[in-house]
Amino acid sequence: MSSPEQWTHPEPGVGPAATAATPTAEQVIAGLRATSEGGPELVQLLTPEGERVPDSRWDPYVADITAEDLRGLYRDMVLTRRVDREANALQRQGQLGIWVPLLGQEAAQVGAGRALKPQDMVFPSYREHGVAWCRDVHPTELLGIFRGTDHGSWDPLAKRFHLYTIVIGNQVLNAAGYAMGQRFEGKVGDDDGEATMVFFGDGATSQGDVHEGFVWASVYDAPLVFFCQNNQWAISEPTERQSRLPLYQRARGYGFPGVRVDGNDVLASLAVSRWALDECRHGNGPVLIEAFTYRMDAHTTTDDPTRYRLADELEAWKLKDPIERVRVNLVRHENADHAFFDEVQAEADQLAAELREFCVNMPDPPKERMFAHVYEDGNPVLAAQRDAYLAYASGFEGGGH
Amino acid sequence: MSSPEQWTHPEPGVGPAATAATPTAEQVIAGLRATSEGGPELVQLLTPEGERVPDSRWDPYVADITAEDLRGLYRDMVLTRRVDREANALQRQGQLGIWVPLLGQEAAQVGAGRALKPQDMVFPSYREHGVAWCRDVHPTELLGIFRGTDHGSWDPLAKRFHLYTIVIGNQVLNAAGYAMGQRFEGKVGDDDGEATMVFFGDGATSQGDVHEGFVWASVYDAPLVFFCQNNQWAISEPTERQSRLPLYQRARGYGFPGVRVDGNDVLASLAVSRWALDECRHGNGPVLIEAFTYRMDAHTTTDDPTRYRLADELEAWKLKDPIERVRVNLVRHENADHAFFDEVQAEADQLAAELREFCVNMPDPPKERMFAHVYEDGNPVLAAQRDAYLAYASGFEGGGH
Amino acid sequence: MATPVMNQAADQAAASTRTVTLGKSLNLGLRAAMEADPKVIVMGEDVGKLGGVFRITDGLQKDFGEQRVLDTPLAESGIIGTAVGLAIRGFRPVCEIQFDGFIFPAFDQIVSQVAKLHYRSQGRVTLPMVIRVPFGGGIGAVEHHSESPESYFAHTAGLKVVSCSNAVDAYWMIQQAIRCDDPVLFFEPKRRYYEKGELDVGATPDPLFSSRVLRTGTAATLVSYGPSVKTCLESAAAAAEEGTELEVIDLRALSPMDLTPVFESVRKTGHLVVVSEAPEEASLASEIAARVQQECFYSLEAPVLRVTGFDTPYPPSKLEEDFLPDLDRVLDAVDRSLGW
Amino acid sequence: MATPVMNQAADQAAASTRTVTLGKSLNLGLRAAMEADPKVIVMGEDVGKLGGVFRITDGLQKDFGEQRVLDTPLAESGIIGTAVGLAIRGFRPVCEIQFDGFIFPAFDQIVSQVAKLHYRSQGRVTLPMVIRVPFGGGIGAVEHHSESPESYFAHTAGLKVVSCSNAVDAYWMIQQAIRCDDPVLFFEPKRRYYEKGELDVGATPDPLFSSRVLRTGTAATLVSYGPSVKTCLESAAAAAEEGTELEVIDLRALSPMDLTPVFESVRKTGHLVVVSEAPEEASLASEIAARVQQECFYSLEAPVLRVTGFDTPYPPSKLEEDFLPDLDRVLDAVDRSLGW
Ligand SMILES: Cc1ncc(C[n+]2csc(CCOP(=O)(O)OP(=O)(O)O)c2C)c(N)n1
Ligand SMILES: Cc1ncc(C[n+]2csc(CCOP(=O)(O)OP(=O)(O)O)c2C)c(N)n1
Ligand SMILES: [Mg+2]
Ligand SMILES: [Mg+2]
Repeated sequence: MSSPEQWTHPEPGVGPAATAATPTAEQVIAGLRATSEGGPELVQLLTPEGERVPDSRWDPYVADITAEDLRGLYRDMVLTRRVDREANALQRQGQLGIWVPLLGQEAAQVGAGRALKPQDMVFPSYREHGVAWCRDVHPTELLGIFRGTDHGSWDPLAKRFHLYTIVIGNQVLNAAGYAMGQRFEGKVGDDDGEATMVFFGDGATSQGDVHEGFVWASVYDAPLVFFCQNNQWAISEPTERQSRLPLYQRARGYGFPGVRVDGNDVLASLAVSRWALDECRHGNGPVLIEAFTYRMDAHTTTDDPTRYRLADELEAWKLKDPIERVRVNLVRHENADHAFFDEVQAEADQLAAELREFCVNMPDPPKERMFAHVYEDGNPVLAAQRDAYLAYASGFEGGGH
Repeated sequence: MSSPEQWTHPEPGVGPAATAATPTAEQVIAGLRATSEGGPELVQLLTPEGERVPDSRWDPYVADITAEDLRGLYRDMVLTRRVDREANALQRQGQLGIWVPLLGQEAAQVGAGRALKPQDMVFPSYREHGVAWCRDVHPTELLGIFRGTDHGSWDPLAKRFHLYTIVIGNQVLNAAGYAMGQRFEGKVGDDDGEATMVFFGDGATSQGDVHEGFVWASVYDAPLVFFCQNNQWAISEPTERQSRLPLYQRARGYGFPGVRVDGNDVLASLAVSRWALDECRHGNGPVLIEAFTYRMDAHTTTDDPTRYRLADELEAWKLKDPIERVRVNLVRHENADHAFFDEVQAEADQLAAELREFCVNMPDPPKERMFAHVYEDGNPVLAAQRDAYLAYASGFEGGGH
Repeated sequence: MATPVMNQAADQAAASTRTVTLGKSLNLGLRAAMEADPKVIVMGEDVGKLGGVFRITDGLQKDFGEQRVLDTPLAESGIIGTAVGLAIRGFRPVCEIQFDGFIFPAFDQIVSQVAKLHYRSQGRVTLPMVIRVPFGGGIGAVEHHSESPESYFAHTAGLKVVSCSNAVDAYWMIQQAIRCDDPVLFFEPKRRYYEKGELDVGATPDPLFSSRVLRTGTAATLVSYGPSVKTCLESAAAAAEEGTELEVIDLRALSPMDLTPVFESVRKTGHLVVVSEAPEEASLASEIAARVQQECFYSLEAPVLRVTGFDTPYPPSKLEEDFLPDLDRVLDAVDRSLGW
Repeated sequence: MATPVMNQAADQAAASTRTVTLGKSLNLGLRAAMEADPKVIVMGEDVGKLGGVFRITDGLQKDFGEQRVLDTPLAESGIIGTAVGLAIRGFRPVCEIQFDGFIFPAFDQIVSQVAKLHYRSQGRVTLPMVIRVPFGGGIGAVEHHSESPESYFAHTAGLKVVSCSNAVDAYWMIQQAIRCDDPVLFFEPKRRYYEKGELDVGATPDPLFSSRVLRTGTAATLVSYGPSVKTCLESAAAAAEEGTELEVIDLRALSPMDLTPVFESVRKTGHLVVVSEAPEEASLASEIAARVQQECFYSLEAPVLRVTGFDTPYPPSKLEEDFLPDLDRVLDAVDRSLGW
């Protein structure tokens, strides 16, 4: 019957049409592997065991990374994870309404985040706490969304990091438009060119908006890096529910390159992201990156993954932990000592304490916020509604209502 | 610089990333050719000059076609065109509000239409008059839509030919669902299996719904043939505005086959459609067919193509006329004589006269039709609205209002 | 008309009666519908193994299989668009939209196909499909998870729209919606999923498209639907303590609306307050006001007043108590009406 | 308030005055806006070489180039979604939706992003974008080409919605909408594209968000917008011949509405008829009725009556004369109001 290669690389006239009506066991396995394992095309520079594997194509993109830089990436990941765990705990303690953990996706995000240049623009989904970190959005600035005091409190233009987008896929089109604008303004074409990076998940690839983003970006040669974090689950649905093929291959149908990178390998993520951003800033965009990773925690704090996946899977992925492999590498090459690790740990604890402190002291938003900034140029009907309500509500002041 | 092959077949690690910021002339030409010419992968069994070209892969699918069958296909195309031209004229004479011509697309549609088996289901777009013909929807049944008396007057379930769909892309998802149903009911898996065919244009490929249709059909192994008539224009926009690549290659990213067929070659269209439907009815769906053709008339009778395309283009395509090549072939092989052609001509004139007669005598719809069938189970609020209006309107009877 | 099933059930306390939450009641209703008709299928994001994020479809995939309970790809237009095709094929799809704010990617399919296909085909094609939407706020959620989009659908001819407000209705209404040959938007008051009721599965339900007087009164009328019905009942209880008897009507059917009991009530009370979480402008509340002022012009002693969400996007959840109509705002409106 | 610009222009007949159709006037207004601000870009299907199916963008690509007038791929969510990104980048996109019925694929981007981004970002991100929509029936078109979807957008907080009714307003309003820092849905009465007016490009326009009394009268008030305004003016002229003086108000701004002149008028006439092509249920007409009955409770001598499209899908075009409010239906409603 069909080999995995045929199954995952159908071309006209080659191999079977697709899956058979009743697929063979072999086909099923090939299919699952295709969507849920790396395969030969997975870019990896650092193995789960912390070994640096040479790669003639991708090494040049991280040739400048010094031991200090690697320590920096390690620190970014540790702090990101610490923030994530602390926020998760804050939710458990009732300080946040919900939290969206990134546990396991630190390398994908920090690799991408550190590949960005200041002039680049980012459109995140809702789980990009690691990218936020790299864009100097302070972790405390993320809390309002999850505590219910605001819908995003950083300045998206100043940070060049758009607000989190919750409606799956929407931000992909917004990013395509932004990148078109970069091109229209002539900000593309050389080393100092601008690029845009947009983040979305494996599940998101099914949305029409993501497709339209692919169409627009390719037709307008937009300097846009599509960064798909395939964490293998869309809440309870595995990637097979979204695609027969590995997701990076989606790009084939549009005429731009797609690359699959080990999303638990911060060096590989950095290398591939730098390459992709470079292509874009020189005008060769768009590019699709599929960062193959794993969501080691629940979808959100309200999710119960034991209902849909086996504990084994998680255990297997713990062995591929993105932080651990960098630590091993640093230790093995004596590029970091105990003091360094202790320092980072201390810094993480400090940051966590700061986050907690900030969180528990967050004031409730004033009632006026409900009515503020609905319009830029004002709206007399709404203003009347506001005035009436605030006058009414002031009658309750002092007493609870 | 990059060769056309690289440009149109980008794979990870092969060739340039995509188009350059300022594409070279060579790239532009390659790009245009990629989206607007056949290329080596175009399936053609009958040249524009009427010569039958052997093709080891596709010949088996038309091996049973006798001279009589070929005359039948010729007749289908001539009658379809005659209906199209008559309806166009009826619009010019004020008998129809608008008409959507299929001139030039007869072979694509008749080839596909005659590949269908009775048990198959069809979801057309709005230009599929040739497919309608093959599904025994009488041309007079199409008129109501364009005269404004109804939104479709045939029985879509009895004819297994859904209503025309005007909102670009919608029908692709509806078809995917229908095909899923065929599969869920176990009607797929052998020679007598059922399949569904859905028609859409080159422009439609940009719509999110079409993408989602690709996702659903592939994930559910639906017996669905996506039949894209690439007539090279979406009103005034050439196919380059929708895609960098030939459209049949879109299927690559989803893991099912895509084939490009000469849409002006009725034999090739028949062969490829039969193969595709066969794959589907045996459970190997979905399949994408791109029928490469040309809209030889305006988008609709309200369109003015001289504003956006050169007359030369049309002249070039007249030489590739889908009907002419069959006529030449029939004559050359002495498979048809004058009497046959005269007969078909007479039949066409007769059909046109019937269409005209029917059209000019179509009664205006009764006022009640406005309120009928909004709901199956009734709606008392609407019923009251209807009763009040009909009572009011009856006051004007006799006098015009 | 309209005997309150709730009270009936409570009164009987028969063997067939059990205490269930609104969410569980929907689950039982779905199960009953699937047992009754093999053409009923459930589809949506995470409705299978997970049983839906609110567990409304819990256990259904296990018992009915993967071809009747479909974990679909993540795209709402795809869910609704393929459900249309399945319905044409003869299935009765029940689609779950995970949260109110995620129905918009499917808006085109709903407005252009779901609502129009029966009309376009002159009745030859029926679309017996249900679109379930957990809606409304009050659960402390992030953006896009607390919307009240029902007015968009009420404004769309060709759709039917209903909303249950309690556990007992939930059980019957979901089954009635599934049996309806027209497409039905089924709005579920998510913040009431855990409210309990006494369900008697042997009872005879009211017709689906009927409103119901839940409490009689003479001073003023409150009309509402979905999550705000409970708010109105609480307001009426509070008012009663001060000697003001309010009549409370649960609309249940949002399109078409059964306003006859409302007209009757207003003719008696002369005062009407409409309560809904949705923004006010061009809403169902506006429609009720427009129709009541027309039908009861000479009976109204004050204008119809609306207590609704504000014309802002749904606010951060720490402010939702201000956004959502509560007992105080309802009674304030009653006072204003009585004092007009 | 609100000096009628139309009459002003007609009176002056200055050198700068010319006779233009509504469509041409929009074209001139777009051109003026593009000349005034290099950040203004036009995008949509067929807006470039073809100049749009109604030729509203005729000649703009030729003069401003392909980077300011974009023939986009065929997908409305893509058009609006990328326009959002372009607006974030600092452009002022003017998107054309080819026909009313094709705005629905973009509904999600409009409701979830266009309407909310300014609010979500606490005012840090502004979205100065215009979505032009030729709307309404009366042109004998096929399905999906005659819809009146404005109520959906009026119900959506965060959007502004306007509609011009005549050639002179068209020129000013499109420019004002483009200058507005909020997203504006701009509804163009397609069946009035060929109606002419006397345009004085040197005149000073009324503010965008203001309604306008087009004709004064004392017997009853007609309020309308877009294509039905002309119907109302004709109705008023006919009524005047029979001695009944109707006041006619063109709403112009649909959200936020400037109802002050309407309230004033109703206080004077005591009778109000709202005229709109859109289906009635949960519509802008409902909103006007709801607000007027509240504001003018003691002035109304009859309920507010609505003359609208019916709650059916838009019918086959041979029936559209029955669907669309016409002079007779308007005057019938006036009669019913006066005889209440
Ligand atoms: C349009 C839309 N539909 C549904 C949801 C509910 N939802 C939130 S996250 C999610 C799964 C997303 O999966 P994926 O794209 O893989 O991203 P991940 O959460 O795994 O990072 C769903 C269904 C949503 N936010 N938006
Ligand atoms: C959603 C939607 N947007 C816009 C239109 C208006 N429109 C009708 S046909 C058409 C072009 C379609 O091009 P294509 O898909 O290539 O099909 P063709 O007409 O060439 O057969 C457009 C833009 C529409 N019908 N539906
Ligand atoms: Mg995921
Ligand atoms: Mg085309």
